Order: sequence, then structure tokens, then C-alpha cells
Amino acid sequence: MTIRILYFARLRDVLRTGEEELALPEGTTLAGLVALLVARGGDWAAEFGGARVFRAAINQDMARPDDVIPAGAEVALFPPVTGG
Amino acid sequence: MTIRILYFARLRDVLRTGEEELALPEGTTLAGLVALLVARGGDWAAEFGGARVFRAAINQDMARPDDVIPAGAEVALFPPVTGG
Amino acid sequence: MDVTIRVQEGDFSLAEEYAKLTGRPEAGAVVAFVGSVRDVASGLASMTLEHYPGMTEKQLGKIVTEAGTRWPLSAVTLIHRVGELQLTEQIVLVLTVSAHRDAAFAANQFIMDYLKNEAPFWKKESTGAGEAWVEAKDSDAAALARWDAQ
Amino acid sequence: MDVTIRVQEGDFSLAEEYAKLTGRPEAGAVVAFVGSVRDVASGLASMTLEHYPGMTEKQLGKIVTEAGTRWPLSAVTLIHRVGELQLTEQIVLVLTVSAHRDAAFAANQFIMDYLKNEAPFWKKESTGAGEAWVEAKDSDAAALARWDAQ
Repeated sequence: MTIRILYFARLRDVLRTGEEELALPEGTTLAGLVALLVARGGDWAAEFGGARVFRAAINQDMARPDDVIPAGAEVALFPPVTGG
Repeated sequence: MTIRILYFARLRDVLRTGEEELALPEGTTLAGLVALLVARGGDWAAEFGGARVFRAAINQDMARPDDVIPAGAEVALFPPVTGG
Repeated sequence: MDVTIRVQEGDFSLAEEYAKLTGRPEAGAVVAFVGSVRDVASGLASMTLEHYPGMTEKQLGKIVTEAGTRWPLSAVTLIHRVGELQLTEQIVLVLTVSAHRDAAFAANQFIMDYLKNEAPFWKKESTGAGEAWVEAKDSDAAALARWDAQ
Repeated sequence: MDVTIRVQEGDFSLAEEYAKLTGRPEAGAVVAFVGSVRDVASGLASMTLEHYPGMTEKQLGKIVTEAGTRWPLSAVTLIHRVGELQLTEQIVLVLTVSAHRDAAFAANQFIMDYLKNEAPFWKKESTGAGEAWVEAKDSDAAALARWDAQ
């Protein structure tokens, strides 16, 4: 299946990308996707594999590590929010 | 000593007076003043001697029964407040 | 702390009072409370607000000063109307300005809770059934009690 | 419950938004919160607010709906700006209208606490020292936790 990933704010700046498409096995969880990103090494490993806190949304709802990503989903990864 | 007493809101309507002067012995407390008013009987006894709740101020500060009334004081008696 | 306290018959403008308090570099949070005349079960025609001139201003000043000792406020505006008011007319405005939203919220609520219990105002409602003085509510005294514990 | 939610670059007017919500016979209490760009120790030049279009509106809608299930509200207005903002400019407006002041206060604070933690906005500050993304504060998460206990 194919999903779309969006990066926001500091994460987008550090990773130098705001959006990408990725092919994943059906049933991949959010934690599984994050493991794939960490395997890219470099900034990816530093941002998603270490002590840095980040948040995730699946189809515009806040998501947790064991949530399964549906086919065609819009997944967003971003720093803790700071609005208001 | 002489003091001035003010009545507000429902109390003023029931007692049919908004203000009076009264001569009192030095050292009279608020409770002592209230006892004098109750002794007038009728509406005075009903308002100040029964279950009806009222509040008092001495010189524009909220006061308690055992507060001593200074000479020349402005004493106010009124129902619990309902502003805001 | 800049303090404005007014007791007046005429209406007030939230927009004007808010505009006076903006443009402060330290003021990240403004909370406004506006209380208005609302309908009652018996069908309100109008309301008359009586007060105790002199004591009112003194009590409102004490309440605002106390709020300023409890929270870091840069400005407070407190306006309360008296006289005859019609349904939906504004009665009271409290504006609190602080660097922090929790302080602005807490101070605003504190001022309203104290005002409801300790400022000498009395409401008389005029309805189809005639005129009657409003009785004080236990819930207002309960609201006040929460601040003593802090 | 009448709900207005807007995410916009342009400024908003507290006066206009308040005027739209007045004149309701049941609305005895209106609470307004306005958050503005405030100065920081390093000397703020300007601030840029980024958001996640689509998710922002969805999350704000959920927060306001949740507030409406917890308190008896007759109207809520929530406006949040994005883009570049200068010192003292307005960022966010929350207006809550209820028959009861406690409900209007609580719902307003609830909406701000959830917005601070769950609405996808991010601030970047530009100061004399350069540009930097603002880090989330633990105090905002703590403010949110109090609602779970209720």
C-alpha cells in the first residue's frame, strides 16, 4: 500500500522535506513506519530514534505507536505543538 | 456617642427608612446595636431577631457581631448582596 | 498594575476598554468577563441595581488589590452598572491582563466571585408577577470558599 | 450551540465577534480570552505561526464540541491566526457564552488548554539572536491533565 507522509515545523526544516510518498506492507503500524525512518540514519535516526519528542497524526487525528496505518493514509509527523 | 445607620435594598423597603441617627453608649458592639433594633418589635424584630440573614458594615467595611462601633461611625445593615 | 474601577449608570464598551489595555509588550493574555441581564422563568421585564455609594468603590478596590497580590497582573479594569437595566443589557465587565493565561483567568474569576459576595449591590427584578428583590445564592458563597483554601 | 471556528492570516476584532454574540436573552455570561505576541527575554522581533491545514480545523472543532458536552454553552467563537505576527499582535480569540459564569469560564479555559496541547500550530520566534522554533512547555501538558480528573 502507499501512504503520504507530511513533516511540519522544526522537523520539516531538519529533514529538508515537507512531504513524501512511501510504499509499506499492509498492516504496518505507526511504530513500524517510525522504525523504517530511523533506519535511514543521520537526521532521521536522530529525530525519530533518540530522546527527541515528536507527535504523529493519522488522517488528521492524533495517533499512537500501535495504531495501524490504513492504505492511502495521510500520516503527519511533527514536534509537540506550540500554538495559542 | 452618636452613630448613623443606613439601610439598603429590601431592608430599607420593609423598615420604610433608609437612614437614621442613634445615640449609643460608648463601646456598643454591632450585636448590641442589633439587640436595640430587635427591641423595637414588629418588622425590626422580624428582620434582625429571627431566621432572616442580613449583613453589616462599619465605616464601609464588612463587620462581625462582636466588632465595637466607633463614635461617629457609619453603620450599614443590608441583605446579602446580589450584584455581578 | 494599572487599575480602573468605575460604578456608573451608563453602558460600557468592551471594545473601548480592551483597546486601552492592548499594545503592552508584556501582556500575552487578556481575559474579559461580561455579565448581562438574562431572562428568568417568570419573564423579566427589567431590573434595578441598587448600591451603597462609597462602600462599593472601596470594596471593589480591595478585591482588585487582593487579586494583584495573588497573581502577576499588569492591568485590571472593573466596571459595574447601577440603576434600571433591560433584558440583555450589560451589567458588569472585568478585564484582567497578564503575561500568563492562567493568572489572567484565575484573577478574573476571583474578582467575580468576591464581587458577587462582598460588593454592596442588590438586584430587584421586575416581572409580569411584580417587583421582587433577588435572593443571594448559596452557589456564590460556595464559589468564594474555593479561594480560601489556596 | 452556535459555533464559529476560523483559522486566518488577518487580524480579528474582539468587538465585532462579541457584538455577534450579544442580545441573547439566555446569555448571562460571556468570557473572552485573547492571546497576543509577547516579548521574550532575548528581544522578540517577530513570530511566525505555522499550522497543519485541515487537521487544525478538525481538531479545533473536536475541542469545541467536547466543551459543549461538558458545559451548557449557547455559543463559542474560536479564531486562531497563522503567518507572520509582530510583537503585541493578537494570536488567538476564544469567546464562550453561557447562562452561568462558571460554565463560561471553565469552557474557555478548557478550550485554551486543549488547543495549546492538541491543535497543530507551531511558533517560530525571530529575535536578535536569529530564528528558533518554540519548544513546547510542560506547564501546558500539566494544565491539560486537570481536565481528565473531572
